[in-house]
Amino acid sequence: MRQVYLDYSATTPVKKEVLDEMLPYFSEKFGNPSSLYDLGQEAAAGVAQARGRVAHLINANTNEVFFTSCGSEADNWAFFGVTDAQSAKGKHVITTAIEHHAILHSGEYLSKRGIEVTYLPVDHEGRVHPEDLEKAIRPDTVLVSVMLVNNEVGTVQPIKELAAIAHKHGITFHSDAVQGLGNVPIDVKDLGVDLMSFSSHKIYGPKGVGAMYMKKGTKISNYLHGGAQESARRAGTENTAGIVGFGKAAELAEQNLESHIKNVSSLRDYFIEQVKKNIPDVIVNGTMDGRHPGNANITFKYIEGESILILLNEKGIYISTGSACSSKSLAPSHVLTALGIPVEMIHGSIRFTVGDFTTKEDLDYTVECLTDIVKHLREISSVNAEKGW
Amino acid sequence: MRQVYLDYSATTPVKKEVLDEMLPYFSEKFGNPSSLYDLGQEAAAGVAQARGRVAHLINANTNEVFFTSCGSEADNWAFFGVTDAQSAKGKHVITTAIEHHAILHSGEYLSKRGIEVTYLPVDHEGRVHPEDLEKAIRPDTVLVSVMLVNNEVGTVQPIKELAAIAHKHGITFHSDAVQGLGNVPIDVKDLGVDLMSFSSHKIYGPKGVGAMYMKKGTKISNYLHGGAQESARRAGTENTAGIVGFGKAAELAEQNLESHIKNVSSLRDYFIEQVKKNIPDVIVNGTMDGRHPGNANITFKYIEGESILILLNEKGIYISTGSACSSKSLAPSHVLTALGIPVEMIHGSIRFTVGDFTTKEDLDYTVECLTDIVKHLREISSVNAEKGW
Amino acid sequence: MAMYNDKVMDYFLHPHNVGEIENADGTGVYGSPVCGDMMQITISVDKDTDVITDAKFKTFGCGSAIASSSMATDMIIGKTVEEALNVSNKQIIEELGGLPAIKIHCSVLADHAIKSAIYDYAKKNNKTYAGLEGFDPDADDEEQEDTPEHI
Amino acid sequence: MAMYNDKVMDYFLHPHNVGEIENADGTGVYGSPVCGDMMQITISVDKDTDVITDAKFKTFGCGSAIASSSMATDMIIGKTVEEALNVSNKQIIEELGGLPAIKIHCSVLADHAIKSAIYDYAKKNNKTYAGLEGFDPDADDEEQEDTPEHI
Ligand SMILES: Cc1ncc(COP(=O)(O)O)c(C=O)c1O
Ligand SMILES: Cc1ncc(COP(=O)(O)O)c(C=O)c1O
Repeated sequence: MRQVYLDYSATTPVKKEVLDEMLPYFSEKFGNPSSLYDLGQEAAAGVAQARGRVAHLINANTNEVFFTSCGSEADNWAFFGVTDAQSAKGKHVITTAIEHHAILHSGEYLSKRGIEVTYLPVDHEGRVHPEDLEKAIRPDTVLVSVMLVNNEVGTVQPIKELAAIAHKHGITFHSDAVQGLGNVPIDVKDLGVDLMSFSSHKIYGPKGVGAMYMKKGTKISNYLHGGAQESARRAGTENTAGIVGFGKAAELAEQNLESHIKNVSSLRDYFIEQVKKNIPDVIVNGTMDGRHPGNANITFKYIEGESILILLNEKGIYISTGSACSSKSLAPSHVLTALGIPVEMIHGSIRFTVGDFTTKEDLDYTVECLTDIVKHLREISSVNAEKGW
Repeated sequence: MRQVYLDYSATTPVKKEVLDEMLPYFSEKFGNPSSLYDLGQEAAAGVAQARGRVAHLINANTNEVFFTSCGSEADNWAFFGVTDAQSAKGKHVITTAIEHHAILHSGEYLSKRGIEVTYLPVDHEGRVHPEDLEKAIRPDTVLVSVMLVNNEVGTVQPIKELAAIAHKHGITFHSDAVQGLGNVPIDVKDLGVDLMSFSSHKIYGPKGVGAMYMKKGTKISNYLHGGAQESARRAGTENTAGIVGFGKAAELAEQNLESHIKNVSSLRDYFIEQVKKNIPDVIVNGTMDGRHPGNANITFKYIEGESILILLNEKGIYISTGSACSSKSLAPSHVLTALGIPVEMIHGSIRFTVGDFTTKEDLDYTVECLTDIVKHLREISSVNAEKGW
Repeated sequence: MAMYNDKVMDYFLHPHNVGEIENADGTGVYGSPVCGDMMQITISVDKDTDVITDAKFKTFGCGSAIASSSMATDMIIGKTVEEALNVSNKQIIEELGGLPAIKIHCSVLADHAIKSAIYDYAKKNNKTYAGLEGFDPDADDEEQEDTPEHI
Repeated sequence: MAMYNDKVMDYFLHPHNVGEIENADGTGVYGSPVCGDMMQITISVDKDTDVITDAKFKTFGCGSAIASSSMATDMIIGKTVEEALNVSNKQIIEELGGLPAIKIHCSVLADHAIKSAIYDYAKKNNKTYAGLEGFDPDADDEEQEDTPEHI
């Protein structure tokens, strides 16, 4: 059966060039990078090269990139590290209602321990308004954290403007760029961020590796304590093969950035067009203006997302949904909720993400299957276009 | 040139069987284990199998094993998670003077934030005395953390006895078993620990994966916040390939445990014997009774460890040293210091760790090189056996 | 789908009794699209014997909602009204061979929907049934006391 | 070894002037095994010209300590005593092409050891040198004002 992967925002396959570079680090160049002998320093060199590549992709200085175990860890680090290091200054953090759970749950944990967290709203297109940030800032605000690209609807936030506002008030600015890396141009110096989170497995690198950009001089405590790895900023024996893979993926992402954006967005646009043409009562969620190039978030009215997901799975098509049914918490997507989308519509929303291995044929096949599936489920459904909700 | 790796406590090469099981998870079974479709559930199944294997190795229930990014993270989790969750009970933690930095630096960080940490001493053989624990316990003690096997001198601590003492007082007991896994039999139920840390890269698995054994009911907060991975106890997209590798390594460790211990310890004993026979003025540090099977920690009097390390490196022999010179902090080994070894002797101490790929020929070659190197450095040295220190 | 067992998948992929009976003797609706699941059931009843001769469903909802609706209609066809009133969600789940724990409280609407349809039938035909005692079709939610926590 | 550059490695692997001059004109010792590095230097001096004709070292210590000891002896042989007194750790490190930052403060003992040896020579021969003014061979440590932080 044909397999069509349309969930590149969830994770990506490791590219062959990436795996090839990783392989020697498992059983040959297996030394501990902290070891002084050649076998260790050879591994350390691999890590150093990877650091350079990631730094180059985001226009950072090499010594401002710190590897972590995932994007979530970097997000946690930003929240816990800044609130700890700047606790004398204040106990207030500002973030948004549409952040990833790695941010939201860090905020929730801290808010039970004396930190106040303000969640900025977004408009119906998914955009944070700079005026809202300006209004939310208090004298005791120590951190503003706004994601670069949203993982569900793909909205790109005006980070440069938001960071400037934070800095005007002397506040540290963090951005979760896990979905942005490799999908939109990132120049940390131009954006003016102090901290930025990344994850390897979203850019055709291996899972289990992330990175934090930390501008020199940023007041932030360590989060993982122990050995002197990562310039004594993040303890734990380095995931050398994983880091090397992330580095290679970053290099490829830099080389391919333009063509990737062009190809992926034109496929995505084609897909949306075909869906609209073939299936009635669909709504595209989030703005199309300044959006993750591969993201299409579509509501299929009168039916429920998990059912769609299962039936597409039967056809070998892999997507994800904002439906409560398919989340472990049974809560519908907080992102779509924040966009003001009615809950009954959220249940029928599907996130498609196009990536580097997607073909037009994949999408034609998907639209064909989707058309049948939506029709079938609408026939079964107790609500429909005539009856309405 | 011959390459002789004698630093298996620093890290181990990934075994072929392990890498073979990992490979499909990079580019084929690359789905996100949180994804409901088959490609995701296939990855989830790999993680589940690995969890079962690690659990089996330590005689835990499968749902009591949680994957982390490294041993250090598990150690941090124990310290931060328990002191947070049990803060209402008290603010006192007991550990030992010979723990890994992942424990010591977590303790240090917490002790600047209102937690009091008591460090139990060890005797000159490297052993913690249960009476000392008994005496150190206070009504506000929330955590006792004692490592199972020391990473420098290999001493095995009487964990069962220590855990029983902690439990008598209703205190949570953690043990860092990073060096113990695969090297000594571990039965978490028999030992009676509540929490135990492990790391994949010490047992011929990949770097960047660790695990925490968490007995059901243990009062401990989460440490990495975000998605619902690891039964909502540890967020971050799973390092699937790494976890699968750890699982396979655990399976092999279980199968090979007896023969591994037998082979490695007999090689280690042979090595110590040969060193003593060929090189005057050497001291073996730590007890030989109840010790990591591969560990030999030897002081070469009148010379300094980094010099030995570099000259052995020139011969393709890889070892580590407790010398201040080769540590980034310039402090001599806190473990050897805690054993009461004079500092000038610590500077000349070398840790050799024998492992599964070590041969008798490797050791003969090492003794031969070592004999020459020690002789040469003693000739250069400003101190010697006649002059004394 | 690793999430559901084969039987659930079969009932979801090939649901029985889909649709709406025209001029049904009883119609029941339970749940709402806002909650994520909504089931409509229509029944035909032999007024003399009180036997349910046909039942059809329409469901907005996830896999378990559709599969359990389908199973429920199968289970009540051929039963008397009083027997049908005794069909519990627990029985439906057991017939399906189990559901993921998280799905049990949320997406199994059938017993309430069946009661509603029978309530409608009873009202139209001026009948009373012990099993309907105290039942309010518009009540928000009934406490599902005996739903097993894990299956 | 990635830690040290080729020149340092060369001086460490093949150290020049190892040993102890019998009946040396001056002997200096600096550091201690407890601190991790200890250097002994012995010199022969032409009493008429004050030229150092030979120098030998013995060092307990890490790679950088041995390499810098070796380099230091090379540098002072052929120099007058006054010139030798001007040899600084900074110059030794520069001659070696640099050392890791962390090694700079701890394992480069040579300038103090040279001064001590010359002090010994001066005392034995009743000589005074401007470069020795205020120098105390038993002082614990001298402030290394002009040591560069990173090389
Ligand atoms: C005793 C001990 N604990 C913890 C660790 C840390 O493990 P990891 O390197 O996986 O973070 C190590 C190894 O470095 C260790 O030897
Ligand atoms: C926006 C965003 N932030 C953070 C994360 C977490 O990254 P990771 O899975 O590497 O922990 C993700 C992906 O899951 C994401 O999409």
